[in-house]
Amino acid sequence: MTPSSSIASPGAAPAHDEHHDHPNYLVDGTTIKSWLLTVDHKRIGLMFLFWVLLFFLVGGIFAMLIRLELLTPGPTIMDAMTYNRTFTLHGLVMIFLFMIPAIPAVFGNFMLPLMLGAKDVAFPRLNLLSLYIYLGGAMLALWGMLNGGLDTGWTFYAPYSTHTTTTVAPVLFGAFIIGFSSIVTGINFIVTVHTMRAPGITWFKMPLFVWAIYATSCIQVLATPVIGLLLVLVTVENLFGFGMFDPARGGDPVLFQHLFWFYSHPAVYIMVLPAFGVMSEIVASFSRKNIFGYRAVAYSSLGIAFVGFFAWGHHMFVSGQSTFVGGLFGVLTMLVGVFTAIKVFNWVGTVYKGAVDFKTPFAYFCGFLFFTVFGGMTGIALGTVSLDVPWHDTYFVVAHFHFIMVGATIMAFLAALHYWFPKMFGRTYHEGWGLVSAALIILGFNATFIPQFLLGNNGMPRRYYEYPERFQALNVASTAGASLLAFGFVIIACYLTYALFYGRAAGKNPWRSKGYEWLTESPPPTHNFVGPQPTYPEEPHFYVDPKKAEVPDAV
Amino acid sequence: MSELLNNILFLPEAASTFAERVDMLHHFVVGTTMVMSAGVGLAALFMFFRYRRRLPAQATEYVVPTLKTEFLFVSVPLVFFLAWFGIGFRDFTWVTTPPKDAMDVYVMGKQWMWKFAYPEGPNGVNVLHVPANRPVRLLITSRDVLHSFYVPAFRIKQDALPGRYTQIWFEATKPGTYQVLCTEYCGLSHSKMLAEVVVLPQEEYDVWIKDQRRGRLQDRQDALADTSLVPPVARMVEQGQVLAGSEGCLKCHSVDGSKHIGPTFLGMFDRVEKLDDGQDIRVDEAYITQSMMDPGAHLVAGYQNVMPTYQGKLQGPETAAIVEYIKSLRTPNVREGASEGPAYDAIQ
Amino acid sequence: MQSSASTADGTVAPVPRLAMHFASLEVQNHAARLGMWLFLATEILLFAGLFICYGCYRFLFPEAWAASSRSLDLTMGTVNTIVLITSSLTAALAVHYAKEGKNRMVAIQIFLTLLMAVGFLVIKYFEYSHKFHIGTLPGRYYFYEGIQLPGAPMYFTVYFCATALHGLHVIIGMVVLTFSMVRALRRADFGPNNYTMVELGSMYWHLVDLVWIFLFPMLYLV
Amino acid sequence: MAIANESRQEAHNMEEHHGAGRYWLIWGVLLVLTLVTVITGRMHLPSFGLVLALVIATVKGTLVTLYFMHLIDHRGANRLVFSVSILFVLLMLAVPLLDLGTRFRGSNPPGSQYSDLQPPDIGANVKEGRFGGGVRSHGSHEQSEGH
Repeated sequence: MTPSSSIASPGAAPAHDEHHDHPNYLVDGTTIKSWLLTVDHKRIGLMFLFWVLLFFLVGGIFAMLIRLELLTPGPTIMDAMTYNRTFTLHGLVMIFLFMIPAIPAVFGNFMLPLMLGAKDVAFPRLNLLSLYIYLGGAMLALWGMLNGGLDTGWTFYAPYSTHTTTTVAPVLFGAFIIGFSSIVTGINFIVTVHTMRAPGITWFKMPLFVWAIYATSCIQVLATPVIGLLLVLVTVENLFGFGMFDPARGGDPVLFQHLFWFYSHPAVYIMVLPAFGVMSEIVASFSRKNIFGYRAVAYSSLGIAFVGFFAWGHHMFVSGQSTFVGGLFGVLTMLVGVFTAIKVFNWVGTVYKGAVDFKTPFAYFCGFLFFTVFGGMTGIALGTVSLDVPWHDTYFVVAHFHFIMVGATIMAFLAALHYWFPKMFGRTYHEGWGLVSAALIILGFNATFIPQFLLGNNGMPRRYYEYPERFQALNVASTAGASLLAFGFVIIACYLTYALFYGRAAGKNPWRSKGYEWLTESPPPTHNFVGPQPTYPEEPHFYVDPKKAEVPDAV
Repeated sequence: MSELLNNILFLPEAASTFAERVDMLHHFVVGTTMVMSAGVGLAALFMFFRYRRRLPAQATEYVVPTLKTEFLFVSVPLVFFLAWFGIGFRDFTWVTTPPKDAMDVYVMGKQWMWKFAYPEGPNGVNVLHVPANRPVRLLITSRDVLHSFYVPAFRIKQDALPGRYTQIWFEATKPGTYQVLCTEYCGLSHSKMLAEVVVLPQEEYDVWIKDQRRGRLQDRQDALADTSLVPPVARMVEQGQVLAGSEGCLKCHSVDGSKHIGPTFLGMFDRVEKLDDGQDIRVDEAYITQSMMDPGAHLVAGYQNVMPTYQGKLQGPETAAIVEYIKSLRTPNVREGASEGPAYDAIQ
Repeated sequence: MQSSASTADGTVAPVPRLAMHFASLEVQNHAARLGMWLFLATEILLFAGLFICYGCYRFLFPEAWAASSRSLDLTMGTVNTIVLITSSLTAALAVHYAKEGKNRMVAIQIFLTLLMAVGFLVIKYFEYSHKFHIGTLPGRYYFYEGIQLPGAPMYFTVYFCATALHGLHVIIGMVVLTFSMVRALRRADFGPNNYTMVELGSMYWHLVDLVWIFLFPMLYLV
Repeated sequence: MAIANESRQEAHNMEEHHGAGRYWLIWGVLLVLTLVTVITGRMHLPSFGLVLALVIATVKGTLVTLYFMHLIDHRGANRLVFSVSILFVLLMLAVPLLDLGTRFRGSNPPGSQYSDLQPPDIGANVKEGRFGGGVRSHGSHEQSEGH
């Protein structure tokens, strides 16, 4: 069980063990091939980061086009067909190519083995395969988008999606392939958590980020196959017309929605649970406190993962679903809300008697708290069945899911990027610019989506190319906010790129954090640990003065 | 107070009984959310300041919540959420369960327009007239893809499913004109699929509908254009039976299988008949309709050409109703025939 | 699964090589099995989508379902079930012999499994061609006059989707097993400590069998 | 260190070598059950026929997973994974069924046992068309009124 005994086996990493200086993973092998064929989880994580950011840019451009088009009630910069395709592609790119892999595949990949004291994930080659499956699917989907693009909305509801003349098949099949990438990553992480924990790391000493990624992976493994099947059925239906969901042949379009949301509702938690995990790390690290109610937060991750599976019908209150089933889904939705509330209270509780250092990641934590509370509460409001009747498919829903799914996740993504930037690249960024851009992004995000809440209240349906003139003022406000948001991202791109090349050397642990991932070098060497593997006698984020420390038996 | 809140929240005018209920819950939810979020937010801000870092590597106390705190964290939100849900679900059940005395209107979504039909006529496109202070049940269907019928002022919304019906009801409280929007993405001109609900006081409504029904008789063309909006079969069969009596069909055609001046209606539909010119014909809607309009075109062997034409005497929907009635008289061993009920169209 | 089944290239190793990032061989095998179970769970949920379509439409159209299922050839279905169960037996025996290091027997058992898999597909082909002939086809392709109940074409939509997806899994399973067979013949290095590859391949094959065990009564015996 | 113990336990269980006889026995039981289900299936039992068939299938499936797939030798996570996936399938099936059974009848597919509406033509015996009988016959209906 000692690390030396396992390193002794020859062959897997022929050259590296001879080095005595243990180069960090960034410079250990500089050829293109050493990157493209690497099985190192850190390099794979970085490659994911590159692609995910690229697709975020693509999705962001689509978003700006949508906002520009909606500046005026009539046609502004594009025709209706282009607009319909644009919002569909915005949704598909952002969800399947950005949000779902964003935190798990980038930071999960990078941090999970480090936090577990492991040398790599359980199946390193599958990990690389997952990257290439993702890219393969993305290329197919992009090819479909350039060759016509589909106009169904990302929900591709039957029977519209099975009959539209736009290019449905390649895009949906691309999404199907990306699903495999998601499944492979999920399996890999679950097995890693089960089998690769270093001695001393018991289940309830795992960092909360690991708990969150674990819960996310469970969802990925259990839900993704269902959407995979559905994507294939819709593609087949679109090409051959078997009539599975065709109302003319006794098919039930509502059944399609059941199957669709069985994946797509848990998918929301695939996007947001890792964000919760990141924030648990950051709030503990920057207030130098153990997490208040560690077990409650860990269990609530699993609770959200489980109950979240059975709340899907709240997307279908007005779809013709039965009233009784609507009520059932309503209650379960409330339970998801309770789990989220537990987390929020515990994060705030963590600060109690802490020592808060208001750095950029903590600024994002504040934004995150705001978006989670309001995104979550509007979600609860939408779940109270009768309120959903006027709100369903209006801009209120759009604003709600951008708050919780995008707001919270983007906050966590940026926070993670800043918090772990020294870990990943060994350099630091400019703190002042960091705070300025954080403020801009939080402000811009609110300015974009608060008007959309009001638009929804006022009755503007989503996916509208033209709209009655009474909605214009709020739409202009939203577009203005979106510009601010975009500007914030440009600043981040500038100073982080600068820091990547010219930033100050960070040292091993610039935040003086006691998260497990900081026990190794920054950036870490190829197999994460040099010499004897660190031991883990303390729980993560244990900041008690060693002189006074009685190892607590609580928690 | 509620007026002010509605303005702050940009809520449109509330013009139905359901809207009042929804707004009440809305205010309750928004109010509690704001108060509690402000509480949490202020507590957080206070602590960020109070517990700011004083030393770079400051040590802190090890704090864990007591069981009581944890219980509070779970129970307070749970109680509120369940209370909201209780109210919300009560209202939802209310709006999906139409009262018995509700007036029926058939609504059909079609790319990209709304058609409305009253059981006894008239039919209309994109404008729905309803009386104020009377429950109206909407039976919503679609001819092509999913649509969703949304009236912001009434706070109601219901998806239209192709080839089947969904229902929702409302009782408008204020006369006026309210916008109808489609909220389920349905293709190119989804955003242009707008319509209006005109709420009239009961007396004006009565006058309006009387005018419409009279006018409709004169304007056959319009009626023909709207036959695509067929009420459900059962209702049509009833109408057909009444019409068959009042228009004199039953003087020559029996419904019990006995032979009279004309062939019996019983089991007629979908039967293969021998014509007087020796050909076979399957009795379908087309043939029945043709026989009403031009009775001599294809005579069944053994009958005289004595039937008067009903061309111009019957409206399109009336013809359809009689056809439905004849279809309902099929003998059980005849196979289930071609479709009726809510029709379903191709999307091109 | 691939990574765990890896060995050092070229040389015949009596015990499988431990990948450097695992703590011990036990853990490595445990990880491989857990990974496989998770993968099988995803397969179960993949089929679950079709089972749900089946369940819902069966619930809506019970008569059409009964009538349509009677139009299938029960004899062929039963034979196919027996073939698949027997192939599962041989796959299990392959693992058994792999543990004992009898590589020749492993190859023979897997070969028998593959043979039965081919037999299964051939029988399926005959069933399909019969359906193409009489017109019990999905959705708009349906032209069979024997059953005129609403929902009958839907039955055949579900039938074809489910059996086609299952057939695809049979083919994938055959490919996986072929790899194990080739290795048992070429390298002959399966033994008490090194049988994970056969075990995982056989687990996949059992899943294919498992799905059919449920599809058979659902499709043929309603 | 719980997990390492689990790995070791599983390795230990897997090492324990049973004779091949166990597999043959299970195979025999599976064949018998197949015959039973075919025979009972042919009797077309009115209400519980499908239920019985599924119960037999479940027994067969359990035997395959426990003995052929060695789940009986595995512990902890493997069992959990498998049972959770089965649980999810069941719950996922139950909810749409509940929905279909309790919906407004008019919203169910016409022609089904939970709908009062007339079914669309299922498309047999007519020229093939993408949109089938429903539309075609409706079209002729409208034409005929144009006389």
